[in-house]
Amino acid sequence: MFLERVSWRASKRRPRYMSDLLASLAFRTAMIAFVFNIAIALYGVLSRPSLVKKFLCLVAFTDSINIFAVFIGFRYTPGAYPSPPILEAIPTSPAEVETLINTSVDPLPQAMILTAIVIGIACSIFLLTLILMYYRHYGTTNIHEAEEGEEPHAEAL
Amino acid sequence: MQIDVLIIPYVVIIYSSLLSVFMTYLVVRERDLLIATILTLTQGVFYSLLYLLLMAPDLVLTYIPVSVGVTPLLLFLLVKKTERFER
Amino acid sequence: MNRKDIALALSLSLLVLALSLTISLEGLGPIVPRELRPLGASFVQNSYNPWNASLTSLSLNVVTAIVWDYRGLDTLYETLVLFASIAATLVVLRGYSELSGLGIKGLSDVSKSVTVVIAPLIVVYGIATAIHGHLTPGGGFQGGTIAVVAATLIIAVFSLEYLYRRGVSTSRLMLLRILGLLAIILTSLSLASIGMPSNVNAYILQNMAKDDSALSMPGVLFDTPLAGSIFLYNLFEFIIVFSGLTFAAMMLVLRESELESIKEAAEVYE
Amino acid sequence: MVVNLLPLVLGLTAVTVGAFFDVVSAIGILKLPNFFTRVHSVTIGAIGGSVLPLIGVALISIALEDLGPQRFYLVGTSIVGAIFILILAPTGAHSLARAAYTMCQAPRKPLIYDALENMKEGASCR
Repeated sequence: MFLERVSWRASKRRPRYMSDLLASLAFRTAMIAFVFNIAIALYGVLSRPSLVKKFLCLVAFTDSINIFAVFIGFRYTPGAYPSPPILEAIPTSPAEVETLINTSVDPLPQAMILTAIVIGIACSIFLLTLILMYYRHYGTTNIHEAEEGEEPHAEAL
Repeated sequence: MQIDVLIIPYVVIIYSSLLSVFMTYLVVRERDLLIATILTLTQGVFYSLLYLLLMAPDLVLTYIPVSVGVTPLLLFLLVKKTERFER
Repeated sequence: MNRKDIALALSLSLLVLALSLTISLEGLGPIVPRELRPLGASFVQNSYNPWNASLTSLSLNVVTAIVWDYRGLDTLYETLVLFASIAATLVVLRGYSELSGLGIKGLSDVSKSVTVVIAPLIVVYGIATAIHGHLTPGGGFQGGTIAVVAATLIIAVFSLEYLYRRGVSTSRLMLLRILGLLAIILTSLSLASIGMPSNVNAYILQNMAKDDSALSMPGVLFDTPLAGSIFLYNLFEFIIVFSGLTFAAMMLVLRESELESIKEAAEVYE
Repeated sequence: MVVNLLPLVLGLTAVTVGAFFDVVSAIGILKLPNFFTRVHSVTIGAIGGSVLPLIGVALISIALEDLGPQRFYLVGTSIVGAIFILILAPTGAHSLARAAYTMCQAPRKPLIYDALENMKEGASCR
């Protein structure tokens, strides 16, 4: 029943190929899955006491948002699968560039997410060293224990 | 209705997105931080499969070394230097 | 489960509900459209288009063209963020620059001999990905991270001591990073600095010739598109990423007990 | 459609034999008693179950002449991937087993002959 409704909304008539129907189902499943990924990872960041676990969930959160942004740039071409935004051979006429426009996906979100991944790994390395210094200072990575705890180690590195 | 070759990428998109949700749930739930790091790595594998199917080969080439190589390695070192189990 | 957890769960479920509603009603426009958006279409059209010489960058890979030509300033600052984060790592860990006598044996002979075969292949693949970035999928950052995997493999299978004996020390990697960043900045300024004395219009971060400025980077080498400054930027970005991430891995791989002993030795020396 | 029959049959045979190895490896992971024997079974799955099918894919793509010169890229990629897996999978299994042995993380109960017993790294366990 769900399948019927989705396909009817997509094309107003019964689709001829199985792939048309599966495409709309796949796009909706993937979107809902990414939203749930974002929510679960955010729950981990907010609720878990261990700093390393917070870091792991932050990595998952960043990756989910990145893949969601790339997914917005994806494209549905009926009857064929879209191609990456890369010319396969050196074009000899302007018409060959026009054929790429008909089949390729949107390159702009990919370029921006490439930048985001680089900045993400840069921030990850800095956060890792901060967690390491926190452990050397307090002797634990659990934030609740560090709040209750006694004096920090005097001879911390 | 005809079944054609094009259903394969869409089936893989559904499969790997659902499994990535399961992996995120396991990462949040796992108490052993070493195993949680390995689960994050598995989630990275599913995400790189999704990047490949979303037609972003540049991002696949970036994401595989970052999420399967560099970040888990640094996290292993961090877990080894701090504590392994979360309380 | 206390009151805080319940409030957190409720707010997150509300977030999921709001995002799902926005998506299912398609309030953001169609999420997976059938047509290319106009901005993306113009990038695809102009990336390799010698018939429209004032907007092209002569790169077959559209993503690389956007990253290093159309949004080049963005990527320059991204490189600066990576540089700054590694520098901050050095500051926070209070750099132990040169180390000696780290008695790590490494893994078994089988792993060592296989690593000798595999690691150069990984580095070669990384360099090929970097310098082919304008023709095939790839680019400077991709190649750099692939090569970093080889460096971490050598650290794990041999030891840090082996890497030091081969001449890869943290201070040299630091120097390499600074030289790479300097080369990127010089490349971005080069056409403007050529144009200024000869009184020709040229812009900072310019790649190909524009309508009002005749200067351009080398575009074609023996029938192969070179994409001008994109090739150079990819090469220097490879150097920066490789040296920076290897530096971070080398800083984090030191053992805590050895750091303690080094610190004690430094106190005695003082 | 132009098809060379001999490489096609050989390639399909290789893929089928690879699937058989995969099934054997999966049964081994479920049924074998020990960590070290399970590592052995995983390595059987990696070598027989991915190197043989990759060589089979190379042979099949030689056979399909309709693909044009594009098929030689496929052949090269498959064979290079097969060689990499052939080198790396046994090394990974070796490192895993050796680490589990020296760190005393796996029980050594059904062990008949222990070659590492007299070495320094293996002696400290228990």
